[in-house]
Amino acid sequence: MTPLAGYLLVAALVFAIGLAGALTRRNAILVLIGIELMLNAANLNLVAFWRYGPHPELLTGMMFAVFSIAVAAAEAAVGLGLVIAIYRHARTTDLDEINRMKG
Amino acid sequence: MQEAMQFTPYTVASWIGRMLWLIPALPIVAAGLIALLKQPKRKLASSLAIGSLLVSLLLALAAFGDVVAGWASGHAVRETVNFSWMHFGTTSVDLGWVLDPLSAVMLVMVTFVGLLIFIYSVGYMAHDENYTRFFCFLSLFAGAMLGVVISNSILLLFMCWELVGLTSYLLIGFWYQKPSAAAAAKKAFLTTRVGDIFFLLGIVWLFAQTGTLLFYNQGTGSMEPGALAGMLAAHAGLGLSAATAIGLLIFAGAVGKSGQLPLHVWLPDAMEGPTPVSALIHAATMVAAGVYLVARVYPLMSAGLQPGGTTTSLAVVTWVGAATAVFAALIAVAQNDIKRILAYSTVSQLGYMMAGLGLGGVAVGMFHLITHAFFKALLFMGAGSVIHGCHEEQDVRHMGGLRKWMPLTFATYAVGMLALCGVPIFFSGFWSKDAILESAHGWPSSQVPYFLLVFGAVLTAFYMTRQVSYVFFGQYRGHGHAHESPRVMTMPLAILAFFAMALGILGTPAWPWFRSFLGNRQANFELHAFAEPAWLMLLATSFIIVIVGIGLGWWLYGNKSPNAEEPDALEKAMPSVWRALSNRLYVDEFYGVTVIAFYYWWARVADWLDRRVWGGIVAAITRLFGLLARFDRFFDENWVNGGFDKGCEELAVGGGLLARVQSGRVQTYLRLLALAVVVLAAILIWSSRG
Amino acid sequence: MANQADQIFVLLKHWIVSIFPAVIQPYLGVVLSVVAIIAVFPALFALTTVIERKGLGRMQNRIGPNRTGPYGILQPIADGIKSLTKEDIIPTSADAVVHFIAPLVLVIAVFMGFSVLPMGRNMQLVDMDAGLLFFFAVGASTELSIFMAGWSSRNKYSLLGAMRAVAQMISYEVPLLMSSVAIVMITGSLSLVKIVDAQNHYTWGLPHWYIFTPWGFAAFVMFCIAATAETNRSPFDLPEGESELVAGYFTEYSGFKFALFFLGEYLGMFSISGLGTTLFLGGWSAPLQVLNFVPSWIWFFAKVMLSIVVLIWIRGTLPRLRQDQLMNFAWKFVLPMTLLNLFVAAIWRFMGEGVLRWIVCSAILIGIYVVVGTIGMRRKKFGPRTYRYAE
Amino acid sequence: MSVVFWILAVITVLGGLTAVTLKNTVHCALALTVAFAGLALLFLELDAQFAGFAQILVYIGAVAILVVFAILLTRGSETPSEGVFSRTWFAGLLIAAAVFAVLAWAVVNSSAALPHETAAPTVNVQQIGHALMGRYVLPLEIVALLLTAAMLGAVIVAMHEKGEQK
Repeated sequence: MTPLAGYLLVAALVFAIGLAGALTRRNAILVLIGIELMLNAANLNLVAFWRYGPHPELLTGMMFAVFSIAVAAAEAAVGLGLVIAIYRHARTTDLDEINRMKG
Repeated sequence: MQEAMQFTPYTVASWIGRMLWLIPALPIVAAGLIALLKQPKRKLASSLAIGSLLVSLLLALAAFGDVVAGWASGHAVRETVNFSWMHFGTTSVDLGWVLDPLSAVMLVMVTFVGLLIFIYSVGYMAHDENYTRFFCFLSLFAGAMLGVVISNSILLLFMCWELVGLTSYLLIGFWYQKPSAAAAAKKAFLTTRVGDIFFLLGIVWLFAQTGTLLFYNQGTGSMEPGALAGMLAAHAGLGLSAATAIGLLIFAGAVGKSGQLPLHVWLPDAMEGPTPVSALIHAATMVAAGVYLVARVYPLMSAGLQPGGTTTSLAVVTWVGAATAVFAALIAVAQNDIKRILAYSTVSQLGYMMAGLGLGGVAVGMFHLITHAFFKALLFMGAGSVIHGCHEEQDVRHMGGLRKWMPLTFATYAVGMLALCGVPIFFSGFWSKDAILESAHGWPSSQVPYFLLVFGAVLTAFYMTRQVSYVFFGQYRGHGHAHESPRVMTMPLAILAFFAMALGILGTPAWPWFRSFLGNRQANFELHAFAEPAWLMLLATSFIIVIVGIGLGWWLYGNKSPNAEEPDALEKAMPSVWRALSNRLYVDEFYGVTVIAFYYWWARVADWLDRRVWGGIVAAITRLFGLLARFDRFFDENWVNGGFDKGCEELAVGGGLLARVQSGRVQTYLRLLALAVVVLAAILIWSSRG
Repeated sequence: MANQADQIFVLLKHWIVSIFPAVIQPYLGVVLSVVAIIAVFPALFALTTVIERKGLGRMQNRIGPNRTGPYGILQPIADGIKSLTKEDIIPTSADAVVHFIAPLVLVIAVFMGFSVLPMGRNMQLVDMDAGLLFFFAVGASTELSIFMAGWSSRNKYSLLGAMRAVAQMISYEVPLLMSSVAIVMITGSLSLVKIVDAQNHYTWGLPHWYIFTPWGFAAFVMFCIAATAETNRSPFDLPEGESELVAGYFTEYSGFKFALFFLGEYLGMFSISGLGTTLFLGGWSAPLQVLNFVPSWIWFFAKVMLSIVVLIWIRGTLPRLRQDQLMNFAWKFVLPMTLLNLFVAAIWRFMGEGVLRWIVCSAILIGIYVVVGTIGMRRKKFGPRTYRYAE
Repeated sequence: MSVVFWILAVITVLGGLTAVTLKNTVHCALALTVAFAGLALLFLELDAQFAGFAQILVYIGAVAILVVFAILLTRGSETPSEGVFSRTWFAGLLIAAAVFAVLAWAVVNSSAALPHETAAPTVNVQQIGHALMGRYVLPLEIVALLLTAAMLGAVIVAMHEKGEQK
């Protein structure tokens, strides 16, 4: 097994774990955590491809990873802000409860 | 004037040549900034405009100095900076700017007069709530005008030209609450458009003929011998060469802009705008743009000009100019609105410039342009201050005796008036007009223009005397209490007055500095030019002119101070003429019954066509479709709908099923998403393997 | 000779390493350096505690510790023994695991920070290409440990303290970073070693430290403020404001773990001052060319200790802020100013050599500061304090 | 495949697993940071120093803290009476497993096509900076814009509406 394959497998596993978390947890914050994990898995893929890809000197994958980290930060900030707002409104972060558009 | 020593061409752009674009750019930027300002920020707005124009003035002076230096060291300075704006296939649309004596002189004039008028309007507009807007427009205008001046590409010139037209429209209609102002603005815009159409045609034709839009471009420009020869050779029908035809087309644009016959009608109405506008745009600079344009394309106009001869286009220019000069002067005699009088006098003076261009070449016309710019701006601003002093009264019959109330205005106004009348020796107007008359006298093909212009000069002296005596002599017939204007308004007047007198120095026959400067010849001082009989004769004639004109005017109006209601002296003398004149020789009415009536008629025809012919056809078709539709409806109701209803029921059921999925649970969606991903990926891999 | 004195530790290390077989030499080198760091800074910590306590004592008209040993210089040893022998209490309701991990995380994270600091010519554990970034990265991870400590000990004071600390550290990390970015912009490198080398020049015997440039000075001021807040030192010591919440996030700790927190805090001070020294005060370079014969590491530590003393002085002098004041100060003043400073640094960078850039940059900075200062004064109605006595 | 890689991989995966399985939300957050740290180290293992440090700085320094803040602000820390897993947890688990299966399948299948051990690319921060200011300047600007927008958005969303009590 080539190193790249190893990294890809790890990434896939982390992604799946994140997805599982996002799918199975009640708490919205936990869902966000799952999403963060998925994002990180993607980053790992990017960096791994950069490292073992044909043109590492072009830095493409690395740049993608860096940018996606930045975007992830934004995403986390907004998402958590939303969670807090929702909590303030519905007094819960349980996704099974929060299923109405109106309120 | 001795033979010109050969001037070596000098085309390398110096730093100022390269930075020339700044001169128009600054006011335009200022305009943009001012446009962003809030209304209350008056001081900032005016200081922005004035500051930018001041810088432009300094730059313009630098450019002027540069040119003069080059000229003094025996160079025919023509610094051009050209660049390609865009490419269509192989042809490229070039823009650029040029710095040569012509543009340099014009730059200095525009920036200087403009600056003074800006300062003046600080006082004049002080009580207007749209102060900032006014200055925005003003500096936009200044920028556009300067753009016209420096542009080396006829396209760029046209752009700025149109921009100038726009600002003129905006400024004439500045008090758009007044219907008359709005109407005047529209009139000005449309009338000038007529000319601009021809101008545009000319541009296109020029481009087609020469393949370049640039005036000067190291020998390949359209104003340079190669292209000119080509255009001379090309025939345009009616026995005209392409050069002539194009020249005439472009001249039509100039006619529109500088209010020559027959497109002069907008200029007097343009006086609806604030007085500084009238002074800046409709006396000093914009209307001069037409003249400047002709001067700019003079090589084209004079293409194939033999010494002692003339060309068709120049002849046309001359005749139009001369005719306008007399025509407008005649009308001016019988006007009562102080600004209208000046407006018509402007028209006639523009006629002089045109004639000057046609007769004596660039230098003659331009010299009158410059001097006129100064003293006419002076007159207008004087008029403005008078109006200001008489509480917005514009009718000369309700003024009078103001020389006691506003001495400073009176003094400066008098200077302007004398300059306009061309009182010999001391006033710049004399020298410039004199030069025109001189060249008219020496015109080979006909003497008529000469006599026309002389007559015009007499009239000029006459109506100016009339106006001045109406306004400043006799008793005050207005309402309220006249008062002198603030310092910020009178100061520019004084400065302008000084120049109105002093500028003449540059153009005396003894020391024809201006002429030689524009003509790239040495200017050398020889007194004996004064002794030449021809010139003495001219001096005598202009003396006679002035004396006759002023004398008549004084005899009719001087110190009589008729009260407002009593009819005009001239009216009493010859009522029919008076009526004709006071109705502006019925030009507007003439247009009314010809052009506009025709349009109305045509519109009515079109309307009739619409109603009857097309309308009928449409109606028929409609009826036909109506029939079809009725059948269609029948078909729908009985067969189609049934099927649709069934289908809809099915859809409703299906929608109900799908709606279950839309549970509002985020995780459900996420799950479906993931599922879709799985399926998709599976398919992909499968296909890639199989 | 001077050179040897300068390089003495490096030579020593090489000598020790050379004894051992080649296989383990690189690892051994690292281990030695790590050991050195782990040995030196706690010792420094002990020294500092004495300085601080005695200094504060003097400032408060007390004598300070004076029983153990001459002038009480042995006090830290006594303290150490005490804290080691004390009972290690874990509240029953506490979250035992996290409660245990927290101090370790803190100390480890702080120690990692030292690994990129050049403490003398050729005296750094690793010359990392992204050293500064590394430093901030590990610095950022201390916040987590503090949170862990506060949250795990199920005590509202601890939790409040932790929240305060975290909020404050996050808020002040931004200006801290920004003010250092100016340096990075000028040096064109994130490597601390390169940054020091860039400052290790002299004109007329005076050093090219960044603090001696307009933007550098402004950045230094901002850096000091942010650093003080970052280490939870007075006047930014709300997280452990004794008067408000007993001892902040480590209220529930005792014995050795408490000592660890204490250590962590002081190590944080050291590392931050070390960074400040490296970035602005020319690291290990001598303040005057003539003083170059003094070993570089002495200079480094002298500068660090100096800034520590300044911190102590500040602590003894300034009153404590209020939480909202703290936050407003961070976001509405310090951050904008650092951003402005970045701008100025950029100007400096692109104006090239010459006197002009000095004038321009200082003009901009001074102008802005004056304007902001006056406006703030007017808004806040600051001014000379008026004392009212009972008649 | 070096030993380091395996260790880090195990750390990361375990961290992730615990992050999504633990009952106590704060523990989840802390486990998450472990996973983040593992990933960062993996980046370093991949010679992506910059990305690794950025990862630590952003995720451990900011995101994790944000998460715990959110947890404390929403009283998420006390475990709810009805379990922490949603009613449909089993389906979710299945789908996640399926996703992993597909991905892994893809990786393994294409394993032959993947490149083998290559020389570590020597990339220093300067190059990254040049790349950021050169080829990637537009994305950089856009990200800057995004971050600003996100900051404002987060502030506005989390802000108390006026008049709302408490």
